[in-house]
Amino acid sequence: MVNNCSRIGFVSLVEYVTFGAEKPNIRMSDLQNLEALVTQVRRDILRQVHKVNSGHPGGSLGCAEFFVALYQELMDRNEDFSMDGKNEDIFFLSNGHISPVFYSVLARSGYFPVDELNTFRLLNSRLQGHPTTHEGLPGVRIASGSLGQGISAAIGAALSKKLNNDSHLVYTLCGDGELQEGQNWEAIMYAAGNKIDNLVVTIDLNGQQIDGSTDNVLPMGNIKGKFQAFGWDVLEIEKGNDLDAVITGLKNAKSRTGNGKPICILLNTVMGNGVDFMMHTHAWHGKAPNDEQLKVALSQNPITLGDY
Amino acid sequence: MVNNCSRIGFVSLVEYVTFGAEKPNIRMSDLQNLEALVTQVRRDILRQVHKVNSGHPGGSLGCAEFFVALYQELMDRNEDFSMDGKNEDIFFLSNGHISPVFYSVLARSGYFPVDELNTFRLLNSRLQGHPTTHEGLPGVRIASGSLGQGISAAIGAALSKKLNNDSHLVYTLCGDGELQEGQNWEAIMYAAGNKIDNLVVTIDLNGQQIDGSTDNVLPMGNIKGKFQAFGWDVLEIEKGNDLDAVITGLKNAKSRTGNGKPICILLNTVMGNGVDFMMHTHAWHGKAPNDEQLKVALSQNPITLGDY
Amino acid sequence: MKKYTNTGSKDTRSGFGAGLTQLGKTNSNVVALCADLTGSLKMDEFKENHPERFFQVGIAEANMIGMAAGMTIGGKIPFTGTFANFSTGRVYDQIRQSVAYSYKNVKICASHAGVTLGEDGATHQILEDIGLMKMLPGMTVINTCDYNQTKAATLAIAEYNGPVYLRFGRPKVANFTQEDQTFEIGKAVHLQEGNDVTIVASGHLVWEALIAAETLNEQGLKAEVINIHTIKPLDNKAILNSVSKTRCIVTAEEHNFLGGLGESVSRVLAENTPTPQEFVATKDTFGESGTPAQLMEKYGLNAEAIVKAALKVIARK
Amino acid sequence: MKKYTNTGSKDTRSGFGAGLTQLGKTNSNVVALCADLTGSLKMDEFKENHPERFFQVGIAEANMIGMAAGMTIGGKIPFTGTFANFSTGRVYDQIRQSVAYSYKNVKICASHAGVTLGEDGATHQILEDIGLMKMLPGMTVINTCDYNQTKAATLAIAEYNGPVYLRFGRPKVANFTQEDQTFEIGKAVHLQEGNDVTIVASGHLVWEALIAAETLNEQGLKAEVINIHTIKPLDNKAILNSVSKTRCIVTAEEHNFLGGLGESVSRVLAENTPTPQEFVATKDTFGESGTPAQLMEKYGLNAEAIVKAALKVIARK
Ligand SMILES: Cc1ncc(C[n+]2csc(CCOP(=O)(O)OP(=O)(O)O)c2C)c(N)n1
Ligand SMILES: Cc1ncc(C[n+]2csc(CCOP(=O)(O)OP(=O)(O)O)c2C)c(N)n1
Ligand SMILES: [Mg+2]
Ligand SMILES: [Mg+2]
Repeated sequence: MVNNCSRIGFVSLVEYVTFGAEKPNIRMSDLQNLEALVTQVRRDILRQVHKVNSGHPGGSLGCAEFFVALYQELMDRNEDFSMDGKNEDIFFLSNGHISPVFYSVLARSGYFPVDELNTFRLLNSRLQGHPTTHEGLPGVRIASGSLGQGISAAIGAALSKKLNNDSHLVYTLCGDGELQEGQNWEAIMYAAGNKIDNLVVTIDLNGQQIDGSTDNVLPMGNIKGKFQAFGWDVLEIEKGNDLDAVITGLKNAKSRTGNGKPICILLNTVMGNGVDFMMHTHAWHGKAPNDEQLKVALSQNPITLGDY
Repeated sequence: MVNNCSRIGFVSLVEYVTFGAEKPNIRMSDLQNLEALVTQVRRDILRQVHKVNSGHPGGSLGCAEFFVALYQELMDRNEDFSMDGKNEDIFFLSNGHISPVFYSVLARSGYFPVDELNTFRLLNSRLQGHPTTHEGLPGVRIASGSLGQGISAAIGAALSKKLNNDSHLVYTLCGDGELQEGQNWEAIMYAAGNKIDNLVVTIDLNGQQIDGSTDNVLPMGNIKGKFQAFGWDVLEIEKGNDLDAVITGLKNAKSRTGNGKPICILLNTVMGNGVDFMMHTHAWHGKAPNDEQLKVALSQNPITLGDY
Repeated sequence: MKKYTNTGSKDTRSGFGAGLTQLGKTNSNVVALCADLTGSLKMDEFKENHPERFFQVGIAEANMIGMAAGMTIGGKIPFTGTFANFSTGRVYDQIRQSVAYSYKNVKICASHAGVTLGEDGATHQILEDIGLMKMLPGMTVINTCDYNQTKAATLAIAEYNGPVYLRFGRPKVANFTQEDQTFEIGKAVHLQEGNDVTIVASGHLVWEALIAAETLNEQGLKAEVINIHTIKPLDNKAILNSVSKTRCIVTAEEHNFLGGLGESVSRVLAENTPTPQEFVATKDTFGESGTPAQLMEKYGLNAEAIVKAALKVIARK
Repeated sequence: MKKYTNTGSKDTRSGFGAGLTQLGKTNSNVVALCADLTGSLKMDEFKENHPERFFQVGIAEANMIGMAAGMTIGGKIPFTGTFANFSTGRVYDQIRQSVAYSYKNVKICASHAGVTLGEDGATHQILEDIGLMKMLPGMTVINTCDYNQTKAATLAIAEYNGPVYLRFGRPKVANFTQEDQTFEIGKAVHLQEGNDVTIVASGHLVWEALIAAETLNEQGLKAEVINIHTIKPLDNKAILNSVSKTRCIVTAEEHNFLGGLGESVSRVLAENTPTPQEFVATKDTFGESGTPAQLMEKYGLNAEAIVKAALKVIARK
């Protein structure tokens, strides 16, 4: 078991890149390395979507810090990557379109060879456009892509944990636009009514969706108020692209589990974060950079642990 | 146009019963007659479900006052029962299972012969188990029965009215258990975000659903807070089985339309109201009384305008 | 002809309830979820025996399916229960992504299928659920014919690893299959042997097919009656073997003739050995309120309709 | 053989967009609803021209369908737009009750159908939508083959009073039908006459069928090619007339072979004149990420696959 107390020691950049899937559960050991990993993840995202000229960089870039913090600092994960869902924290990506960031962090954490990022969205790849268990990619628990289904699955997994007397947690990430899907509110009502308190749902509050800002598409009003009215314990991470703030916020959330309420984190992120021309706009929700744009984007994220 | 200002004058009980469908838009003229109508509606409900030994008396009985108030006092309805949805208030029953109260009040308001209540749930009837347009029953705007779809349809109709420069209102009734369906929350979010302010949604807050009380089945928490957090103007009718209170509450709701917010009425009712052994329990949600029970139930509701 | 005896009419949903009760005792991984229809689904006993393994999700079928999918992670075997319409059409995309494509070990158990749901009418009477579920890759689709078979199927699907749709009904119907049968997924059951016509029936139509076969027998015609409890994977071999003798076929199902068992059979025949076929099924109409018997008659879903179809298809050879 | 020329590849969804733009100008009752996919559905122009008649509903497809149904009350003709999966499977019960059973004049317009959606992968590539929609009583189901036909169909369905499912796709494909054609709902279009085999194709497979017919022609085989743009109501007569000449048939669709056009044709044949049939369709599998062309090839959905099927079915006569 790798957890926050007994984590694997420092992994040199060279080793890190070299070991790939052979290395069990790679953990970076200090914030500086984690910051480098965040930039590397951004590079991975950009290069994945650029190569196949498709995929979703915007939301992915905004969530780089979240994924790094979650997989490197928060989650207790089985060292052997066993996928039975027992005796470890597990994560569901509800907004499956941000697969590039998910794949990058899974690979960089040792779930599969980093090289395999090269196959993103290609025919016969395990790295499908949206994450799936269908092709057997380690680290993925369920298919997502059609929005709105992740919280329900997470509740189910959380209940399984309770039945199994497994005290680990279930984490989920949802888009803010995604919250317009009614199934979420069924799940949100259920989780509060049934005290699912081993569940931490994070909302990627980037204020953007495909057709524009959430305010323009469908004004969602006070999201915090909504979760609270539905009986959740809500906390906000104001700086969702500040790694330190994200780690602190996630730890805070974790400490509030087990108290009879499901936990919601409102994670304020910037869509397209880290690439100036992609930031603060929905334009890059699902559009890949061309060669020139990629060059500029990578140059804005020069720190690297080594590209695949 | 029949509206509250120029309503048809007093209709004697005898006339009322006799005229049936020939009589345009029957309106009772004073509270005493309306009270009698409420009891008659209860009798109609009980006799409908008893005859075919199926149907939903519980929710129906609890909403007798609401339907009488709505159709007799609130709605501006076309005199000729034209069903094009233009230039009149219209109503959607989202919780279609309480068709017995809907049918009774439609018939007693002149939409179709009162006698036709005899055909409730029989083969080839226009009075299907759940209301439908499929058999052409006047007064029904859309099919319901599968829960959770009524508010969406009502929003659509409300938007049509705005496009048609038709200043009339759209009313809907939903069950409280029904609010567990996610589609409602999609609609609730949409209506607030798009300022659908010619819409009045009433929730039948009887605290019961099929498997038990809403608290036992799926605790719904603070429903008022939820609607408010979703940006609605919410008002409560504490005594949902007091005709006067219901009329006052509905008029209050009506007066609050046109102000940029959709209106929600939380109508506190008693399931099975008016029949002592059916009250305050989910047991009669979808169960018909036997001969003996019918007799007792009717004896508790002796005032009548004349049974069909 | 073999004789089949109705040992006492029972509803198939009670067979499901009995099976689930038994599973509760024998398989501690089995969990049950219900969307505010516990009594109708006959899940009360499981609920009482194992409150910690029973999950009341309220009127939220989409969430129920997603939860069930999630519960498989960690090793549970979830059985979801609601009416057939709300088990399929209401949650098609959720089943598609979270259950079928994700290949989760969820058992979607659906009562009140078809017009025999009765008085509630068309909004509740789904006649498309077999078609809906059969189109999903990896899904097993079962429609049982009586109490005993439904109970056996309930036990069998718990042993099978993969998504299953189990369809049963509301009314009391003849209980005529063996009490302690083993249910073999995907293996058609021959109820009568015959050379003149094949009758392939599922669900409530199986008993009607047996009655029809008797009537035909009185007219000197031998019908081969096959209980095709599993619509997917379909027992193509049983069907093809039978029509190689009879050279004509009637399919009988409580379902729209579009998209269901009938069309699956047509496809198998067209691919292998084109054969005259008649369809006992609803003919692309919604149902309506009425008693189960009235509706079976009005919509041509009984022994009489099967006899008529058989005579017609025999004449078409 | 008739010659068909690709006048410049275009996506069928742009044909929809162009039709909708035109309707915006000619029919003031037409309103459009979209669930956060305005650009993908090519609804931007309608939105810009008629902001008051364009309704952005956000990511809430169920609400969109219900709203559309409600808008018909008061005389509007709503066109809803989202991907095919979210237009059908996601909202089946809503379409069933609020649109089909209620017989509302709603036009459900669905883009990105089938595997040619491409890189997004299986969760978005519905291969069951034709089956889903064809099982609904009263629903008209259309799957157009190119830009021009899609535009014409868009105009035609506005004139027709009743629920319609209009399916089209994402990639650029040959645009070869006439520019200002009239679209007749339910009337199959003969593209080639022939005696050796009937090829009934819809959607993106029609152009492939024409290429296949040329290849067959080179081998001395005359294929009759029918563009069956309307899957429901199906033009049974056109199919039966053709097979009475050719005595064998290939159906070609970008859809699961279970439940779609192919099985509808099998049923019509089984009811009337049993005929050997081969299926060009996906064989009960989910799709995956890839380019449209790669996927058409991998899943056997191109001219080559049609030729192979035709040769096989001719041999089976
Ligand atoms: C059920 C469903 N409807 C529509 C879509 C198409 N879609 C994919 S992403 C997206 C926008 C999601 O917005 P948000 O959750 O805010 O994610 P972000 O754009 O911020 O990454 C939409 C509409 C989908 N995938 N699933
Ligand atoms: C989508 C859907 N799921 C389940 C049902 C079955 N059902 C009918 S009424 C009902 C309970 C509704 O509760 P509520 O809205 O509170 O109505 P009440 O019992 O108070 O009349 C249920 C679960 C249904 N009709 N539709
Ligand atoms: Mg967003
Ligand atoms: Mg209630």
